[in-house]
Amino acid sequence: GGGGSQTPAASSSDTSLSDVKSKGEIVVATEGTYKPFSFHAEGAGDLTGYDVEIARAVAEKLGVKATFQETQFDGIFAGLDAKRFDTIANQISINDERKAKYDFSKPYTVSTGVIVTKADNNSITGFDSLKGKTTAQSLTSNFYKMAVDAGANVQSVEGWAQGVALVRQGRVDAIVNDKLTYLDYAKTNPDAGLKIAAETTEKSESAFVFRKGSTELTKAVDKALDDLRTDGTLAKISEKYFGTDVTK
Amino acid sequence: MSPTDGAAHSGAHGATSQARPVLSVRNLAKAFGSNVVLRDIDLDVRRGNVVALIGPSGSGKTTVLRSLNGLETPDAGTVTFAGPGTSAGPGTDLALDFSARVSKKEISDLRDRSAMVFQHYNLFPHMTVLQNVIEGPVQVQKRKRAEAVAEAEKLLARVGLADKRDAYPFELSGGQQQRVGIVRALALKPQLLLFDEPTSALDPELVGDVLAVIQELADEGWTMVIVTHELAFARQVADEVIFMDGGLVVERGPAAEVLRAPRQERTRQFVRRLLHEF
Amino acid sequence: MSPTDGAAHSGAHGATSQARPVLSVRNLAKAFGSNVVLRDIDLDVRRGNVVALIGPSGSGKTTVLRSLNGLETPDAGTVTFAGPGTSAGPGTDLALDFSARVSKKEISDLRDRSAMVFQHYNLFPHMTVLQNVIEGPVQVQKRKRAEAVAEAEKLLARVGLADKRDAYPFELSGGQQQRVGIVRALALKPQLLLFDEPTSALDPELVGDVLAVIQELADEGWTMVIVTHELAFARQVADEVIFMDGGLVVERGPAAEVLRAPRQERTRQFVRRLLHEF
Amino acid sequence: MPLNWDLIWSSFGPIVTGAITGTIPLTLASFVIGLALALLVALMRLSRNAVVSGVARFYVSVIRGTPLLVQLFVIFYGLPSLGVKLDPWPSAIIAFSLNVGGYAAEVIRAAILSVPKGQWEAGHTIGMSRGQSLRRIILPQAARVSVPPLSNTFISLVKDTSLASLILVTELFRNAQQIAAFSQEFMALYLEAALVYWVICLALSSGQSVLERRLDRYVAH
Amino acid sequence: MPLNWDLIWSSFGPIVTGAITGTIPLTLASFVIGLALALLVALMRLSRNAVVSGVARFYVSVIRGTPLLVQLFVIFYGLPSLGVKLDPWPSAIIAFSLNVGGYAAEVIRAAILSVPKGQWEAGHTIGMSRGQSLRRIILPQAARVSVPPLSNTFISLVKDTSLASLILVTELFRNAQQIAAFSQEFMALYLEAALVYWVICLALSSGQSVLERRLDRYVAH
Ligand SMILES: Nc1ncnc2c1ncn2[C@@H]1O[C@H](COP(=O)(O)OP(=O)(O)OP(=O)(O)O)[C@@H](O)[C@H]1O
Ligand SMILES: Nc1ncnc2c1ncn2[C@@H]1O[C@H](COP(=O)(O)OP(=O)(O)OP(=O)(O)O)[C@@H](O)[C@H]1O
Ligand SMILES: [Mg+2]
Ligand SMILES: [Mg+2]
Repeated sequence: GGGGSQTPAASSSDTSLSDVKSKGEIVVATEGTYKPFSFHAEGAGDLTGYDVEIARAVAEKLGVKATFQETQFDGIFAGLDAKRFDTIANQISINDERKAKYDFSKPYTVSTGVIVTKADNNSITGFDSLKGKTTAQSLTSNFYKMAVDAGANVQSVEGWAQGVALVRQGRVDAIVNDKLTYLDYAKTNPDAGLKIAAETTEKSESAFVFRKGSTELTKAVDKALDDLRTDGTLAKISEKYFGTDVTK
Repeated sequence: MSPTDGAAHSGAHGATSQARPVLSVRNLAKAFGSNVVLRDIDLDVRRGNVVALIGPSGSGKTTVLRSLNGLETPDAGTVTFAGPGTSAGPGTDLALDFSARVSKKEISDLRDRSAMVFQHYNLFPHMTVLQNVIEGPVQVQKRKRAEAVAEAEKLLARVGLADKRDAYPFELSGGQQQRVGIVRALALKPQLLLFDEPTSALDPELVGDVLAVIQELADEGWTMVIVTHELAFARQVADEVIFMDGGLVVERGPAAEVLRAPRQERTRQFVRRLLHEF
Repeated sequence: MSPTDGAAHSGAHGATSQARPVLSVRNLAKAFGSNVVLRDIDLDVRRGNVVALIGPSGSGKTTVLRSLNGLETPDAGTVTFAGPGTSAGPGTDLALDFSARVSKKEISDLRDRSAMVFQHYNLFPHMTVLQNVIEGPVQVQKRKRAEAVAEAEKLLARVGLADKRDAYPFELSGGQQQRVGIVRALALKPQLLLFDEPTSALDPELVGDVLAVIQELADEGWTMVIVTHELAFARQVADEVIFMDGGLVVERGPAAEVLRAPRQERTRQFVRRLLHEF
Repeated sequence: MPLNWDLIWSSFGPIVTGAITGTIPLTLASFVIGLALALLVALMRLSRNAVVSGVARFYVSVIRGTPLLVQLFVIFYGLPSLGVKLDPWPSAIIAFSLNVGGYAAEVIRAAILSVPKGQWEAGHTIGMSRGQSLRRIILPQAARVSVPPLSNTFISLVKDTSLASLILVTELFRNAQQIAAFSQEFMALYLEAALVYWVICLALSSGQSVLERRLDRYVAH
Repeated sequence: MPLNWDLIWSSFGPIVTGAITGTIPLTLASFVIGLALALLVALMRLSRNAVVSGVARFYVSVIRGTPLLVQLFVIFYGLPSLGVKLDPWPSAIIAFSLNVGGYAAEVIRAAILSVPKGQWEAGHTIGMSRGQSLRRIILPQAARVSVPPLSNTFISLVKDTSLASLILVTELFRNAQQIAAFSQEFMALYLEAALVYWVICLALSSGQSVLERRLDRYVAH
């Protein structure tokens, strides 16, 4: 064990934690193009963002270095499977399909989904009014599924930026996404002419993802998250990016 | 297979009785960049006559033929075809003065007066023999297809290729291809036939057949200008032989005179070289 | 420029005194698929002799030459070269029996005995004249470059091309290219020179120069087999003329006999056609 | 690679549907329009008028020198700010046609130049205009030469159409990505998509052979 | 399109850096290795041995028939499950080289076949083996013919390397995407990236002209 915590000895088959410790680093996959969670400062500077900072803090608690690998979303799970990464920090929300294949840490983001429309669009007032409307979603988010379930005609786009462009150009009716993403966008683009038309009641939770059976590592990360929560680090990071605590 | 104007003629070797030549060229000049290829060429061809153009490589023989057929635009000089064109051409004389600007229409009219038989045949490889022959009459002269086919078949039979009607050029020997090339030209019923070394790409054994066909055309009264290195043939078929060198006409006259007893030293040299007395 | 074995020889036209021919071919046969191209060809060439191969297109002349040079593998028959090869070849007779399987090594040895001059020259376009000539001696025969260059320059001067040493083939006329082709073959110092219609791709005026070079080689005692359609030349240069038709030797004998008074009707016909009495 | 065979099996439906309703029609439409454009551009490049050939050269240079992705984006996301707002399918067909036009123009130009000059002259000597010679003599022969390189362009296009998903056109690869995103089985689905592309390309290649044999009937074998 | 010029100006640095440290070296390395591979494959396809030429044909068919994206994916994310774990750069170079190998093999094969048979025979008649004739006579001439089509492959490769970001290689387009993600100005950044690609391709084209002129010195003009 390290970091002063009392972890049970790793079982012979699960070397996930000892591997990380012996390497002295935890390899974290992230997109690097997902603001404000994972992006480069000023576009070309260092990798930063909410997920990135939390991953760094967790690594520090584990007593190892966080090494980030930036890939596109296509490669994130394949890379985890191929043992190229130890975990993913990219606002991966917890759902049943994923839980069947992967282990999750405790959530470090709790957020809601929002329907974003043009400010002058009054036809969409909630998820039930999405039926028959066109929305733009990126595959990366589980808001894609939310929109499909609501009966929307869903168009896939490369990312948030393209989705917003379509809403602003009036070529789709709405975009369903994380409230946090929208808030960040609204902060930098105050005159975009958009609004939140509706918000989910259901919360969505994001967490670190591990290969199935990485029980030791998952436990250690959970412990680290608990510690960070206790010492106020999580709240501090959240305040920095969102002006509020979104970690619970 | 006879000249399309159908007029009687005085035979291949006699002087023709007509006063005005079918083709009259004066002061033709042409340079490619700084390379002066033709200087001041004069040429008259009477109806039913055969003119043989001989001379060393690069002397400008091909350029003369190409200029007559509108494939090359001379820098200066005049080309006049007498009388109504035989096909869809204009009703009267065609006179082009290359010292002035000539229009596309004039070049097109010039082309209608003559037809060229190429050294390398230049048949259309993607068309059958018959299609090669009727392409001009049907597509350009807008004649009825059935009529063009009937005529083409007659011409092909005449040169011994009736059974090759539906063959593609690649299926023919060089000699057969060249005979198709001749028929393609004849089918246009031009006033003037132009031959540019029609046998020099052929296997030696196949030369005879093609020369025999040309000889027959001459006997029938077609008007022709032939560039050739076959001196024996030129002597036999031509009414007039013109020897060119360096873009100039060096000597001209009846075939027998120019080829047997050339007056100019250059002509003598050339004739000797051709018989390659190594 | 003399045959590399340097032996005295009895002159181009006399019968040579040596008992064993340099090249001896027996019962050579070859078919392409179902097309039987050579049937039972016999051929003897004595040192210093010139054999002319004539015959109509498709009669198999080229196939004979290519078989001798290892460019084609016959189906049956034997090819024997007498004595030590002149270059880096083996020290004794080379005897190949094509009825059995021949190895790559044997084909390679066969190639070293002779050198071919092609109808279309086949110079290496990406090499200068000099590079073309020394490529074989330096790259294949592993001779010293300086020595090969000196020899190449002598040979080039001999055919009047000393000043074209550094020209690329495209800068030469056809006749010049063919003379380079001949020099390229000579530089290999083969026992036997093979010519496949060496002048039939040339402008008529350029034929003489090339024939003159070949005549000189004959006079110097090189052993040669020449496929040609130039009957006058064959008569003058060849010790023996062989007339082939349909893959068979139809007639053979001294040049004067075969060409002036052929015994076979087929030969007579062929000779007449070549003079194209249309 | 441990593959999830159930998933692979059940996803054949959507992927093949994507090929039939997206990839294949998009490819065909863009290729046909692109070829027509390419012929025009090739003729412009062969023009003696320096402005005309310069415009064509610039077009080819831009199309070949910039990523197809950006070309798609400019047409779909960029043009609306100039007041031109096209739907996904028209945008995709325009972008891919322009792209094919740029690549195929060079092929067609080379094919036209490969027809011996004597063929133009034979056309002229029987009285044809430039246009007539081009149509009846030169292009039929150029077609033969250009089939192999054009089929390369065609095969590239089949796979390039996957980019259309970025401008909301649903096709083969998009369907594979969607299933992959839901199941996180990217490797399996991408391999499956690759297999379907490969089958399409094999079919194209055999079509190419048939066409080549047809066009070769008039040359010595 | 209202463009944010400040952003465009300040992002030139990172984008050009991405070109110099990523796109260009990746392209060059893959092209050189790919060419060597292509020559081998072309010779295999020309082999009289049916197995050898069959293997080569299969390789070419798979490479050309499947998306490059999937090829990259398999090498980087798929091979580790077979115990082969390569770093991003080696993976990228292998994938792109294999890809170039498949496309260029056909070009080189056609170029070799375009050299007249008489050249092989002239090589043989001066005593050369097949290998010697190939090396000294045929390939130098084939090189001339294959420059234009190979430069097409090269130019495509330049742009295709943008896919390398999928397997963690940082290059031109990735840097543009990063800035676009931060600024949400994807149109401007993509146009800027396209401009840089275009400049690279223009430079390549002029290099191609120089090379062609050099190789053409021995043919009539
Ligand atoms: N298109 C052209 N561009 C430049 N020069 C040309 C062109 N056509 C012909 N020439 C030059 O014009 C001169 C005369 O050529 P032309 O073909 O008329 O000669 P020729 O007498 O027909 O020769 P040959 O017997 O070789 O056919 C030559 O010097 C040739 O190089
Ligand atoms: N590689 C080949 N494949 C198939 N048939 C061939 C091949 N080479 C030659 N032939 C055939 O072999 C026969 C003899 O050809 P060859 O070239 O030896 O004749 P030739 O006497 O040299 O004729 P020419 O005077 O036309 O050169 C011809 O029928 C020819 O079609
Ligand atoms: Mg000429
Ligand atoms: Mg032959």
